[in-house]
Amino acid sequence: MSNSYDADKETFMGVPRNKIPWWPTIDYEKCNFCMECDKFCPHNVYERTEDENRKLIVKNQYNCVVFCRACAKACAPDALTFPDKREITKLIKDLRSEKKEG
Amino acid sequence: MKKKIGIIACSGEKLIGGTLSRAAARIVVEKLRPNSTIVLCEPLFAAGGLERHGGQEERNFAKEHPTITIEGCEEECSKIAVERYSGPVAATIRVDEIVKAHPELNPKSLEDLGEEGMKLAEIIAEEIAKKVDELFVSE
Amino acid sequence: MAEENICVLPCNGLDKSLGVIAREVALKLIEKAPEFNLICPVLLNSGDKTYEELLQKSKIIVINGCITRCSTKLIEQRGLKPFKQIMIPNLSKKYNVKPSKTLNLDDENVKLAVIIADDIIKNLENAEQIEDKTATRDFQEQEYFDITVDKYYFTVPKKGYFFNENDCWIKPQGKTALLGITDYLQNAASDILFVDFPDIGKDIGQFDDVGSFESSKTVLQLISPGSGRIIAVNKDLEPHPEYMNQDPYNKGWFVEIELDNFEEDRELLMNGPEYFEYMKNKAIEEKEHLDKLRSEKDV
Amino acid sequence: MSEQKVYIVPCSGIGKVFGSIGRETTYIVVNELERGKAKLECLPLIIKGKKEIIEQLKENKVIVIDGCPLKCSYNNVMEQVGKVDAQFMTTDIVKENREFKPESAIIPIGENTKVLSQKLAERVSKKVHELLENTEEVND
Repeated sequence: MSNSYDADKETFMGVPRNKIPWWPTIDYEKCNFCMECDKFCPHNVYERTEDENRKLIVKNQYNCVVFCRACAKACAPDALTFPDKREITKLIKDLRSEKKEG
Repeated sequence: MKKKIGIIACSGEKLIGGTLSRAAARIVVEKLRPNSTIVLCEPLFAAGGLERHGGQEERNFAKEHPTITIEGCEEECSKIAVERYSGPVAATIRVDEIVKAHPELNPKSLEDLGEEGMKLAEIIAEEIAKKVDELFVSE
Repeated sequence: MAEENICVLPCNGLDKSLGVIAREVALKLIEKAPEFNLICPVLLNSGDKTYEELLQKSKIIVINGCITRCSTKLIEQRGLKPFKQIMIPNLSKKYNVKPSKTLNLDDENVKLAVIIADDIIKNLENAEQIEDKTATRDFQEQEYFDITVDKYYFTVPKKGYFFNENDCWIKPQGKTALLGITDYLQNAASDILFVDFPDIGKDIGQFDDVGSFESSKTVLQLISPGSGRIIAVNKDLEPHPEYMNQDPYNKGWFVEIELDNFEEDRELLMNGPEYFEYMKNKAIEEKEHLDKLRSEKDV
Repeated sequence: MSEQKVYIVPCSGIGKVFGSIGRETTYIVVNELERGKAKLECLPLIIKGKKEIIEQLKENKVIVIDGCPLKCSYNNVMEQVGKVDAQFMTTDIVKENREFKPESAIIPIGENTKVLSQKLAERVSKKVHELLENTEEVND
């Protein structure tokens, strides 16, 4: 059963989800693999792996709800970063206006 | 669209039957049939629409969806509540009868079922799950 | 500055530069405002009684180095409420100054500590002026769309509110606007127990996260549908967080902002009917999906 | 007059962990802290209108413990019995102890849930003493 919505069908604010680069980036220097983020996220963005120094990866990045950073708030070592919201908003606006003209 | 099945457990506090019915209800809703069942809270159901979010939704749900009641003893509070506020009950599971059918398993206490008690709760949960499958059929 | 005493309680995070910055901010604060009382977290945590009486009758500023929030916990364990909670990670992001790699702070970090200390003092002064401006909001009757999915009952106001796809609303009233969460989002959170407000005076961009609310199940953030500046927070939510569950569009409002340019924000938002459509499909489709995920996680 | 008892009626909710805190608190008070003085009573039976239980509650003291703002226990005991001597909300103890956020598990309950129930039980047990003390004055 695929854990993620089928990304191409999904849209966010009228724009295909897979056109919006919004997902968490893990800083493996800081991350202590406490897994709080994975326990928190109800959309299964993260996945635990056997690989010793990468025990957790971002697997279904398009499951991540655009503009939501709640998992970063649960991260004590502050190892999760997200894109700048202003840039993403601007990108969505441009994609929406392109769609109108196109 | 298949209709989810309502599960109402008697929340009896004074006998092991109540604890067993609660445990069985949680096992069904969390582990055995999470996609096809919804737990309804008996006191809220019986207490009725006190506020906008009160028991009204629980009662309306039981009107439109088949509902199974799990009874801890002969008082059958859940069944009476559903019949009074919503309508006929799809099925009733009598925990005390299942307990009698398994004399080899006796739960520790009503506060703490202990290992044998949890096994009994699982047997009851399986019984409920069977009933759910019979009812969970598209209209 | 109001006469009653102010206490400053930094965390003692010595193992992380974020903690060392927290300590530095406290020292800078005392330098700038000697009348503040500096509380030593180690002595306080040892159960020693010296501070008890003072803490009871003061406004307490807690300074946390990271989200474990040890200073906040020290205060809450005594049944007290911090007057102001300073979170160093958020501020280091805000002023985008990276915490130094080593434990002795580089000048960037020391400068950051000074800025934060000044921020706190400025904030204290204007917090007092804005504090009394939070008038209780009287809400008139209004019409709602509604739908029941399984046993959950969702409503959406038909007029006057605008929504983003993160299920938060904005209710513009001239130059200012109220922000809050929708019935759908309060249901996803279930019983809300704690609220954490942003600072008054904070500038926010559209879709910035503005404070958070916590239930036994999860911690969620309000993602602002509009841009502007925080001018008030709904203080009633601290003793009564359940208002967000019971009356999310009225008594459960979260913060008030002064609007920058609502016309521009409006372009990316949905009105009542549009949001109701969006939420209907989401409630039906996602509920099935989330049930599956939740059941897998518990197994 | 037979020695007065205090009946505790938890809200028996099973949808959320707050109902379990009320139940666990009642077990601790009835089986440990106030053994013999406090007894547990079953809300569904009261709602159903079981005569002998309602009479019993009328002649003794009643404490209700609710698990959410809908207050099924408080509202129903008031309706059927006509009086409530003391009421508690489990969400209050949760709000006062943010560092012991209860796990959402209901069967079995988590560690924090047990700690919160113990804290609430101590508070309820103090109330049981209070209620029984002023009955003694009434009797002398």
